[in-house]
Amino acid sequence: MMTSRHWLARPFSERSTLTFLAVLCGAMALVVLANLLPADHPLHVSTYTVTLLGKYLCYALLAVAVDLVWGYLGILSLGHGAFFALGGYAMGMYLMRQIGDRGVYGDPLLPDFMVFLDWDSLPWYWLGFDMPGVAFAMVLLAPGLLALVFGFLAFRSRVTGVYLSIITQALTFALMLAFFRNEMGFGGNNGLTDFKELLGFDLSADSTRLGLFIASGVALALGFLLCRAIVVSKLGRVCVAVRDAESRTRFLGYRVERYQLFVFVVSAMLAGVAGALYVPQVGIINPSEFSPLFSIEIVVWVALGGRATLYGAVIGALAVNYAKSVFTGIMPEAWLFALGALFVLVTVLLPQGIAGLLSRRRQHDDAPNNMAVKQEATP
Amino acid sequence: MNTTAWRYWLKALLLVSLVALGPCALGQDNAAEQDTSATLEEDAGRELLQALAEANFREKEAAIDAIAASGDTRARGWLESFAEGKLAQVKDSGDIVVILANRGRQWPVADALTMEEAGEVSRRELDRVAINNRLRGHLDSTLALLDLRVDDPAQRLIAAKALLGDVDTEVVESLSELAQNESDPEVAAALTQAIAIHRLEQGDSAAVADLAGSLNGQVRAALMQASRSEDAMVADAASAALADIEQSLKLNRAAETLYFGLSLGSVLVLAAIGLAITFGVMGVINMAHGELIMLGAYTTWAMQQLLPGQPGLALLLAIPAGFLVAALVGVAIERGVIQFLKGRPLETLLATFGVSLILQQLVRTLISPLNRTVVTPEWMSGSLIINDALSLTLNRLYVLGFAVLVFAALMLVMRRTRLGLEVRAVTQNRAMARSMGIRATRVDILTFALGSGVAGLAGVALSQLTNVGPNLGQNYIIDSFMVVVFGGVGNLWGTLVAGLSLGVINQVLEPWAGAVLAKILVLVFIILFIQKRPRGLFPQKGRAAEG
Amino acid sequence: MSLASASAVLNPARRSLALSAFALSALSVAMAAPAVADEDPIKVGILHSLSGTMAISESTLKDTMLMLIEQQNEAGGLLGRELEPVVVDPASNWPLFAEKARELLAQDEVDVIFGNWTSVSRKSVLPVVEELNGLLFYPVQYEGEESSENVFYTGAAPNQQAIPAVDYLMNDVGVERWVLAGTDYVYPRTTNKILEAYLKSQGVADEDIMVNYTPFGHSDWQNIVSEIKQFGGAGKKTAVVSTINGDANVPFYRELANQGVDAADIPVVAFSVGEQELSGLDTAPLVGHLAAWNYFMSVDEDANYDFIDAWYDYTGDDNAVTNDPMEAHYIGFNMWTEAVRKAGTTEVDAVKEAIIGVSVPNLTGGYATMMPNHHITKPVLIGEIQDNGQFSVVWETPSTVAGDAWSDYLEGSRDLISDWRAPLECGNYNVVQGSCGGGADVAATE
Amino acid sequence: MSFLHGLADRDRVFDFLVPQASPVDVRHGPILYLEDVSVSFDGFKAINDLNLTIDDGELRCIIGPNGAGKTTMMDIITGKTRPDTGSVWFGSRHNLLTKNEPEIARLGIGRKFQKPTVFEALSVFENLELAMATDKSLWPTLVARRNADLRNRIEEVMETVGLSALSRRQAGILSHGQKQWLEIGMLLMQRPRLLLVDEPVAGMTEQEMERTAELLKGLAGKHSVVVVEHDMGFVRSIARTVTVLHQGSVLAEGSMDKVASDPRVVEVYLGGDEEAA
Repeated sequence: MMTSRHWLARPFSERSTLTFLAVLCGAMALVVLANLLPADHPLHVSTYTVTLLGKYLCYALLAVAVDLVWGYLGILSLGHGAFFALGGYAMGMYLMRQIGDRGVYGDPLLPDFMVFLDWDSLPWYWLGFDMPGVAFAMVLLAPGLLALVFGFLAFRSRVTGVYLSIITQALTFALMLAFFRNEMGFGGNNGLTDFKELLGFDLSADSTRLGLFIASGVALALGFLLCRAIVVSKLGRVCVAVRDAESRTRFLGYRVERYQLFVFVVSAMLAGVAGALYVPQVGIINPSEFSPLFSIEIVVWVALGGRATLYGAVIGALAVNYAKSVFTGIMPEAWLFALGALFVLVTVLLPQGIAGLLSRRRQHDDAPNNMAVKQEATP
Repeated sequence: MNTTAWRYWLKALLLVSLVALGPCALGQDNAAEQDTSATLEEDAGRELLQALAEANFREKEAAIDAIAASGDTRARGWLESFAEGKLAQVKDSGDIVVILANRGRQWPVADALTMEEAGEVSRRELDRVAINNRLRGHLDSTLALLDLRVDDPAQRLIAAKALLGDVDTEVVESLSELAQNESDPEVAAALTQAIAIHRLEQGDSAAVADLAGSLNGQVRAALMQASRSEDAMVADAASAALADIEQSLKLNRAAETLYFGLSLGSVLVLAAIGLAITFGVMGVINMAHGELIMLGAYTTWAMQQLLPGQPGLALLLAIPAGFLVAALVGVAIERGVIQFLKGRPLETLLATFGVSLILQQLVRTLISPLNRTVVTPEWMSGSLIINDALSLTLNRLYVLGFAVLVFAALMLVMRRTRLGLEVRAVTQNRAMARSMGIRATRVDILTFALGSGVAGLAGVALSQLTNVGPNLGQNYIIDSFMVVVFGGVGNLWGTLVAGLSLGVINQVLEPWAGAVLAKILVLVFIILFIQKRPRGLFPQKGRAAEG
Repeated sequence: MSLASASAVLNPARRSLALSAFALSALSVAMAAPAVADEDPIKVGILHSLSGTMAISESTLKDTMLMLIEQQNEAGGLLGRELEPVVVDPASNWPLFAEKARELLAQDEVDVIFGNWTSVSRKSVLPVVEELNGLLFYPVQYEGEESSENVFYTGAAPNQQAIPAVDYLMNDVGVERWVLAGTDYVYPRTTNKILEAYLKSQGVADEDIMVNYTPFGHSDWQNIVSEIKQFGGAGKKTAVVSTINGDANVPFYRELANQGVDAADIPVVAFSVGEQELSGLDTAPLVGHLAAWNYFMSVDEDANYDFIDAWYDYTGDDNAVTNDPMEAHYIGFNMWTEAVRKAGTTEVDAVKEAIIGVSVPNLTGGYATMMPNHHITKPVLIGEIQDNGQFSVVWETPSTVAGDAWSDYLEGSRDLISDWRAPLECGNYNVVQGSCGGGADVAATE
Repeated sequence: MSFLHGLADRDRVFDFLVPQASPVDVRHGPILYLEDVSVSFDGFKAINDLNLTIDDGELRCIIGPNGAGKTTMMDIITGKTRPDTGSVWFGSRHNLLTKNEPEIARLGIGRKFQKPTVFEALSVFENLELAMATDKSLWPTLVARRNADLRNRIEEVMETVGLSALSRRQAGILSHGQKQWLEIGMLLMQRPRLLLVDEPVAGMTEQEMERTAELLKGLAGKHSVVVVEHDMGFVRSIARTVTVLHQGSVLAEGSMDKVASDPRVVEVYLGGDEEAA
């Protein structure tokens, strides 16, 4: 048992976590080195690929966040895209303010979309986003607060199972509609785009892209460690207890709603960080990230990778997105067939996902895997 | 000015000829008997048509009047073809033809003078006789003037109403004459109103008396215009009449909003009720539900392709066909996917999400990524007119009725049949039901088929309201889930009440908040409502529900 | 992070994790495979959604491009080289558009891209095309307010569609009261902004303008149509200017027809409804409603009939329709080939320079010329819907109109012009201040 | 991480119910006191004017036919169901009707469910660990370490319920009887003043039943125990006082022999075809 150390240090005594970190760091180092090779070298990895991988890493962090609430707490959130997008918008607003007077209208204060829609001043909620400190805090706070309020209401009233899933979906759907509205002042359907620089670094420079890739990797590693630390603590075991027998846990004297709220908020903030790192790499944030289908897709990554393992979520996110990138290029008309079939086959044939396939034998304290216990979703 | 004067005379001539020829001169009913006396010389007809074809838009009105005034029995046919944009001139010969079908490269035509089929002509050889809205309006009132003299009072009424707001000085006198001789009181009233509008326009404040209390849009428009008049007497009289009308309009508008709400609600109920069965009864979260709806809609399209020219029959046949197609696909989904996921309800969500992607792309690949045209049959087009201010759109009225029927049928199935009993038994306690000899697997298949089939029915109905395309299902899946959850999972009544009330709430909010905000507010309302009642409007009761 | 201890346990790494590591590195190697630079074919990137919500509109544009490329190859290719289409699917996902544009330019090294439909997808692709110095031909009518060195706008700017249409309604139909109804996104917003300013400059009062926005895919139009009816019942001739997008149109027109709003009472003039949208509709009840485009399939010209026949042959469907964005691609493609011939190379900078001033025939019997602001000249046609899903032209501009990148009716862009020729070489030159870069320091001084 | 600390602090501010802080006051006799409690579901009176008193240290058996309201009564005591009328006191200080489940649990009322409910994905050790009476608020749980105290206590309890050899076994793969014992073990870890035990021997073998009887008898005295059971033989083997519930209220109360000879009880058990399911 490794519960003697500081709670944040506990994951370091787990072999699987260390292996994961080593693999992640190793692969990233390889990519970075390969990118630094001269462009005509056969092993050169183009910046395009690096950015693409950076995007995958953001998705992987997002998947880890979803796995934390779904795999360990049993809350199937169909609205995690909302937290991801809120983090992304916070970052996008900062990047927008950084454009300054380099927009097409040259307005030093207002973003272009506000100029041509005749806004005469910056809405109050845009204030402060020119300061990186404020903006980065909002990356955590915006999704965190939303999760806090929403979770407080939902968990207090013991909304569970399918009901919770559906109202998380309603949440992200409502936000999507709201952000589509141009009156909201977030650029409507077009969202925020045409970013120039981040913390003074030119976003189109190769070195910045490499930096963002590394930052995404580091964020993934840290996020993974934080989740791991939570999962292996007694709190993590309470979560599993809540997942498998919620009312039993309550009768043991745990205030289940607080545990749910805590983990939900942490997960939302991680998703926000993922969104914030995602935006400068893809160059746009718009309301389609709030789309319920995107949130479902995230859940599918986790299911495909294997729930309640955390690293399974990472594998799932990387695998699906890589497949998507490849298929949309080589079989543009038919890739949805492949993707759809993949989801069906994995769910039916691989209930434990890829991770389950990789290691059939698992120590129970490493990853509680008995998911079929809780039947609460069949009311 | 010159042309206006000319038009004036032509119109006068037309009216004189109408009066002279008596009530049936140009009326289509009796036209054939009179053909010897009313058919022009070949050349004259040709000239009239060519004048029409070669005139520019401003000159065409005169050409129309000339044709109408010619007294030729074919005039109405020509003008109607013209109104439909089917009149064309062959480039080389200058012949005027009627286009019979205008798809593809070669178009079949008929000679406009003889109405004999004249074979196919390349579309490159044809110059269409162009028409625009102004001409169409002019044609309408010209034809309406003709129609005022037919025998059928219903047709006369339509014609009289069409004249509201379209009366001008040239015709007013003869109209007054017609109104006095009119035997049907409704037609007479409509004519009086039409004339009163004209009088009001001329500044006659006494005309207001003839218009007071009418809910007709044209009347109101005329009054509003008059209320802005510089003549204080006219303005005051019109304003007073308007205030009265506004009062009764309010009531009508409230009724209209309620109808809109119920109609939207019925769509939601239809879309959700199948889900209420598969999701509520079986606990399967079927993300492909939307695609089953889509299949129902495509079935309607396919039926209409199979039975060209009979959209109504095709639609009726599509009801069983849509049910079957969706039910069969549903069975395939149940056997192929869902049966392996017993006891893992949340995972059915993932697998069926995959299924929905496949079905969507299948339709895109096999049929087309483009929307398909589903024709609304004649008997479903237009409105049921309650009064001048309140009319219920027929297609939505049918859908509303259909939703009620489907719901009633489902309740019957669940309450009165063996299947319903077994379904309820399996829902309550699977193991117990099985031990009592109920074949749970069979019940599962039948339940899923039933739920899917109902989704197909929803698709048939939706094909009359919205796009039939690969994205059809996606637009309804989230709403459907909201309705089911709001109503309370596993409760069909809940779904009905939830769907209708969400529809009404949405429509009441919409004029006030706008479409987007209304939708957002409804979603927020659902989220908050679920906090208050975590198991929906009508929660399942008892120990079984506690889980 | 203690990496030392991490490496210490690397040896007995568990199989599962080793595999996941393999996955990540295999992934990077797979993507690293450099595209072999083949001198031979000229690569034409096609960036249109083939799945997702936009597939409905965009997939025909992909086919149009494939047809044009096929025709060009049959005619001997370009510069003696074969054209090779590179099709990717950005799946109606806006960030994916940027990624796929990058893939086309950086990996596949295409010489030109034809693509995009929605404004947001263009905005998403724009920084990538500029950064990697690519060429993008954008074929759809749009809101203007943009001029990029690397983008050629072959669709209509607002002054090539919206304003002439309103002029027609005002002068020829006598409309006095206006409903501006649109989907809530940037194109309708901007267009309506411009139209509002324009209408007011023509003396239309505030209370005679009603603006309404609906979400994408809006399907329940009962209330709005009823409001329009009420608004139109005020005794003044009323028209609806519709910038309603795509899927929302079918239920909108259905509701119009069923509530008995016909074109003679309240005509609707649409900027986003073309032959393709109508093909999903029973148009009989819609006869007489209008659309403003730069091309209609029904245009009586031999060039047009040739194009339509080729399209029939290509699709194998004599009921297939053509539409305005297809014509825009036709023009754009011909302009590009012409410019390549003129420049003697597909090299981007040379083509960019050569293409300004290039004139090619359009399908409506005239010529389209590439202007220095990267917009083209177009005739404006107003058509009325016929019962066969086609439009009949009721009005057209006497001559072609050059596209304005910056609207004269918007506060921020009134003083801006775009000219990509030397010496200006600027997309947003402020003529008042005499400087490039927008220069709207109005807000700063306020 | 300051945010997390913030959360934890909030948690502590509201957490005024640490078990030791407010002991159960039993100086005035009964530890559990139900008076005039009624609750109905959809017009069906599940509990009807129920009066029940449990003394400190008592072992009480409650029997009654299906639908008599036994489980509902448990639900009311533990805060899962709120009665329509009546009052429920724990000792003379704590009004249970104002508290939610975790609060009631922390006061020292433990409950074993009818269906054995253990955390199947966790090991026996972990199941017991979670049940341990300790600070169960958020932050302490996150940073909690396994100290010797905890281990000793868990080993002690595992000894008591006979699961020592299975410490690391996943609870999901235990036999039915083992799960029942584990659940009782979890109750013991809570150090409750009052144990509510719902059908502890359902599905047990004769041998297991005997063991369970021993266990429960051993608990009485130190704890107050309320056992709901169907198995008359088992009830007879452990009970001192038996309460018979019928249609939501007390039908009879007294020693086993006394109630068994009560004609009303016999009527309910033998001729009870009018009972609501």
